[in-house]
Amino acid sequence: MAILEIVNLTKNFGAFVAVRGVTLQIEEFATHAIIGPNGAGKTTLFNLISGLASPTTGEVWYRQQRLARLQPHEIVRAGMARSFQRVNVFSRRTAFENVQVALIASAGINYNFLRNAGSLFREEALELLRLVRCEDEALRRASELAYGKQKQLELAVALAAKPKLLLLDEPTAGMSIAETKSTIGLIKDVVADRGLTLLFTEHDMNVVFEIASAISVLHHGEIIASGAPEDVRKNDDVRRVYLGQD
Amino acid sequence: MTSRPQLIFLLAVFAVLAVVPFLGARYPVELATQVMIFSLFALSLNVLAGQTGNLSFGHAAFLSIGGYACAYFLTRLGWPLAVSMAGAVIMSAAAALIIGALCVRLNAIYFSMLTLAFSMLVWAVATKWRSITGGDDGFVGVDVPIYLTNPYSFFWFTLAVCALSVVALWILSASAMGHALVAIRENPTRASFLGMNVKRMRLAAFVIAGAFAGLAGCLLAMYVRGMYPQTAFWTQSGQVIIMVLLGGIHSFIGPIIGAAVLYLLEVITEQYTEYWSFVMGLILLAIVMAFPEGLVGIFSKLRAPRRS
Amino acid sequence: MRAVGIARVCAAIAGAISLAAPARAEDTIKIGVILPISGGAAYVGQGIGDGVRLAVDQINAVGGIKGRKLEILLRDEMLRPDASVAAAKELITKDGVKFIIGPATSATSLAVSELAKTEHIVNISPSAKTEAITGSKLHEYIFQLAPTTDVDGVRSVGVLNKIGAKSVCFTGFDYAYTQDWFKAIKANMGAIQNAGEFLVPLNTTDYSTVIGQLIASSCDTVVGTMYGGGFIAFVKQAAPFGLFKTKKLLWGANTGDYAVAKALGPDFPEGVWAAASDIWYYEGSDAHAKYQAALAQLQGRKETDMWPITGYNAVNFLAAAIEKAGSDDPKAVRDALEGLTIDSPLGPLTVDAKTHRANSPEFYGQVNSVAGSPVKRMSPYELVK
Amino acid sequence: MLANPIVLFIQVMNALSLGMSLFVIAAGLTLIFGVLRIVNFAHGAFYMVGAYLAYTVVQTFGDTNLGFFLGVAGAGLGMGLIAFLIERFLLTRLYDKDPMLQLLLTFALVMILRDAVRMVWGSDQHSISTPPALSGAVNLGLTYYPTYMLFLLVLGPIVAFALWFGIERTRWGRIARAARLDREMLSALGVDVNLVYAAVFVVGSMLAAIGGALAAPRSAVDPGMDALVIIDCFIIVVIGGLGSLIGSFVGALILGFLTIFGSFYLQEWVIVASYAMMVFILILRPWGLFGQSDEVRH
Repeated sequence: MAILEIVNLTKNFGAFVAVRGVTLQIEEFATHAIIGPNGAGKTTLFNLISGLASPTTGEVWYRQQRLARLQPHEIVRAGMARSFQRVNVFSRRTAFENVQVALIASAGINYNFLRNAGSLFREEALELLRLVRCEDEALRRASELAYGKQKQLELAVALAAKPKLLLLDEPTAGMSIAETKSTIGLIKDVVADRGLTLLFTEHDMNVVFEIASAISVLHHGEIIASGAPEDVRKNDDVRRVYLGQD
Repeated sequence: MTSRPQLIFLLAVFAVLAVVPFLGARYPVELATQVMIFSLFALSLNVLAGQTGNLSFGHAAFLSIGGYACAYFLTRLGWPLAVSMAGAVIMSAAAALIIGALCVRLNAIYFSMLTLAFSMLVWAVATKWRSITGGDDGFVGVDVPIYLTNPYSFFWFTLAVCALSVVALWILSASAMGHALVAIRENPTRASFLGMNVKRMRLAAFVIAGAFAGLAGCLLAMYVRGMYPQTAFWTQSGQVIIMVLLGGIHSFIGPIIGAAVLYLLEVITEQYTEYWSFVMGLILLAIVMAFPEGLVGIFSKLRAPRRS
Repeated sequence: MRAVGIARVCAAIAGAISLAAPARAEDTIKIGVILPISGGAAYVGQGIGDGVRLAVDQINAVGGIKGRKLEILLRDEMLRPDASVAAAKELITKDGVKFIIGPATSATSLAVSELAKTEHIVNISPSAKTEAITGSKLHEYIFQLAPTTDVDGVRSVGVLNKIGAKSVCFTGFDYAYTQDWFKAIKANMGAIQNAGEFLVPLNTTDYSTVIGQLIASSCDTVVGTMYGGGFIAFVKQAAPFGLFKTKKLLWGANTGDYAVAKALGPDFPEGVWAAASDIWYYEGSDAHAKYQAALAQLQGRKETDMWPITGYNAVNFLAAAIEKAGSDDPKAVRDALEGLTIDSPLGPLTVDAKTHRANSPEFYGQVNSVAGSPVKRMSPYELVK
Repeated sequence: MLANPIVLFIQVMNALSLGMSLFVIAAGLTLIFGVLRIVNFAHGAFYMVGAYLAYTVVQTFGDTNLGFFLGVAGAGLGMGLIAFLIERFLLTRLYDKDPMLQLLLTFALVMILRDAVRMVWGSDQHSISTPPALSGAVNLGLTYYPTYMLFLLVLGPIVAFALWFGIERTRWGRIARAARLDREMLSALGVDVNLVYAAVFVVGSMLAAIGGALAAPRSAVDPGMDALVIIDCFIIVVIGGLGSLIGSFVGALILGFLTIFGSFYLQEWVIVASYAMMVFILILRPWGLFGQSDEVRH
């Protein structure tokens, strides 16, 4: 059963069409990769799905719920969380505070002005930091962390929203080989443990084929192929426009 | 926003204030009353500036709305003190709800400009709505309850109101909501992807800020025994911005320090030179240039977790 | 300038340290003076302050009052009522001031008067004309020296009749003085037609619309209240439209004074009917000549302005009252002020015991170029008592 | 009364003239904001300093045509020099700091300049006469109209064109536009961005001072003249769109018409109307009529 259904989604920026008539189904519990050369429209597609941008035409359905034109926070409440290509955390806050405030939001108590937040969700936050291997950095400011650590922290922040569907935009971008390797393991574990559906973009083909159970290829804003990794790998169009250029 | 050193500082401030009436002179009592009122005003702005990252250029609007409402309720309607104050707070909160609903949709400078426009509108209405506000002559003569006419009792009353407000705002600042608001200040996009309704949170902060500004306005109207359109003019909003920025937006006590320092400096310089504005400008300039991180930086160190 | 600023700041800090220290030995009589020192009305504050200084210097030169000298404590009202009140509170509670002269404008004067009422401080409002000060807001401790708008109204109608006005239109800043004065004129103008009222917001900078409306109006005389910078702007904008060629003008708000005449120079419209509480070219009495000479020396120019006499009279009323009361107790001084008469440069002045208003005279006349005078001035003029 | 074509014509001319004189000042504010991203609260004070400088020059050279134009030039150059010093010694140290500090700096400048003019020129009212060549009225066929207001009316579009040309058609303008978009990229390309910033700040401030000098023959020169003009300028640049030159041009015209015709129908209530309009436009189009909408909302 599809958890996410994208129907004929189009986004124009003036005359430029960033995403053109994309129709796509993401099966529940799949780990679905969107690949494509730079400028193919991957990030725009992510922004459309997650509510950061609204589509020119087309629709996004999450389970039987229509998402397009909802605000990001409404989409998060529906059960979707995301990370960003460039690290996007609360850089002046400690790693612990980052996860803690995410948990506050997730618990829906962000209007509670009486409950002291000092040690609120302490255990859960530390648990999540442990999960993404940042427990030693809990009390350091996010901006002081190494880039790879920040990306992992952002994963923890996204997971704090207790999503069913997780969107990761280039989860290993900017990481060293070792960090990439460890992140791949981390993502695999998390997805399996928590029963998540994963939709991610990635430029590193090793990562893609390591994780993905399905792949869609985006080129000039259009899906040119979609299916199991082996099928996509063999697809002539994909070879021509994408892999061929590598 | 909150931390143990700041809590100690606040307790010390209130301890010192509690001693002021026993110094045997009345002037320090008057001055302390004035400083407390403006500190409360600055503190209210920081709910917005410090906690959601929106710098309002029109916060004085709520000071004046609270002040006029309080003056009107006490004097024209003859309501009891508690009812009048509650009414004034509700009025300014309601105004903040309406104005805020239109302003929080906007970002950064656009937010600032719309708040500025609204406050000048409030100023213009206060100048023109003679039957309620007294027009440009102002609302002269506020009927303060007889038990508050003595400056010492008014001092204690102001101290009590400010202390309760500080406690309330401290609890807010340390609360789940306070943390969420700080998150919004630092990164609204990320905050919305945590599932927070950023606009509504901002609106909540706007209303809280407006309500406490209204409370400060009510105290001001009672203290001055009048309310005047100039209170809503942009220069008053500018002054409170200076107070808050001078003290630092990243800490709870910053605005209190900023308000006290700026107000006292102004009062003192004014007594010694007719060019007080020049001297104040130079002092402000010196602070901005000599401490590029500002008092902001100095005080935020109090907040940052320390390791010895 | 910077050094002066720093020195002043150091002094200020030293002052702050001594803030809570007990007051110095009382050997002077302190007079709090609250006036506009900054902003567009600073020239008013400057003028009234000069008058206060002159009177205090003269009194101190002959040994003060019963051996006690007068001391002036000047504060800026910033044209803000709340700032005026804060300044007054500081003067009263820190410096132990028992007498306050000022502030200058209606709004600020009303605000400080309210404080004088509760603090039992003698407050003399030297220049504000609004009725409310000694009308609806009258209390035991407030005294108003300037003729109120009701008095002005009667006197102005006298001028209107004299110049043969048949129909008048009104224009001015939208504030209390304008409304009160117009009300008084309308109540007294009898058969003269009211051809309409065209107000502008206080401190407007563009008068084009109202100028057009005045020109189009059927009135033969314009009665107006823009003052200071507003009058200067109005005149310069109205002149090219020929307003002054087609209508007679009667202007309130002390337009017969030196300040605007000096600033406008040849641009001051010929033939405006105006008023002023003092003129430097009055030659009707020796007392005035003496006062004027002393003031000219203080101000450093021959053409003194009208504001000083208000401050000068205020100080002299206060001094006479303290003298008469034999103490500086505010209650005694207040009692002494009621019905008190002093010899002012313009003849005897009396504060009415009931109304707390002084019978201050004013000069009325027509502003014209006068041979030998660098600025236009009222000629002819008369002293209206 | 507006049914009378002559009255209507005069009021339209008044609105255009007022709009154009405000445009000159507001253009400086929008220019500075557009490139430096600074909300310059001291812009009104610069306007006031310009008027005072012009007054001094006119006093020196007399109420002649030459005196007046030297006064306008002197106001521009004098304020330009002051602005240059402010930029070099103060602003430049704050560019990479918190923008709040820049705001505080402009507040400090307001406080300093307010008293500085009193220290130098005293508390008196001052005035500059209309230069002989521009005084009186000219026959426009329908009616006579004051020459000086016609002069302002014509000057506005000339200033607008000059600025447009400078920004769109010169190398400096291209650099300034680029500096607005990406400062780091420009310095990487070897452009002295600091110099561009200084130039923009100086030109913007000169416009304020020239606006003050040009306003002087129609107003008084006094220490309080800065407080309201800055709000007028904010109204203009905000409704036009922050940083947009054409926006300021249109915004100035809108405010001109609103002030003139608003006073006509609403008399003294016009004061409420102009702020209500600013609120209204900002609610409907927060980025202004000609601004870009992308950075308005979150």
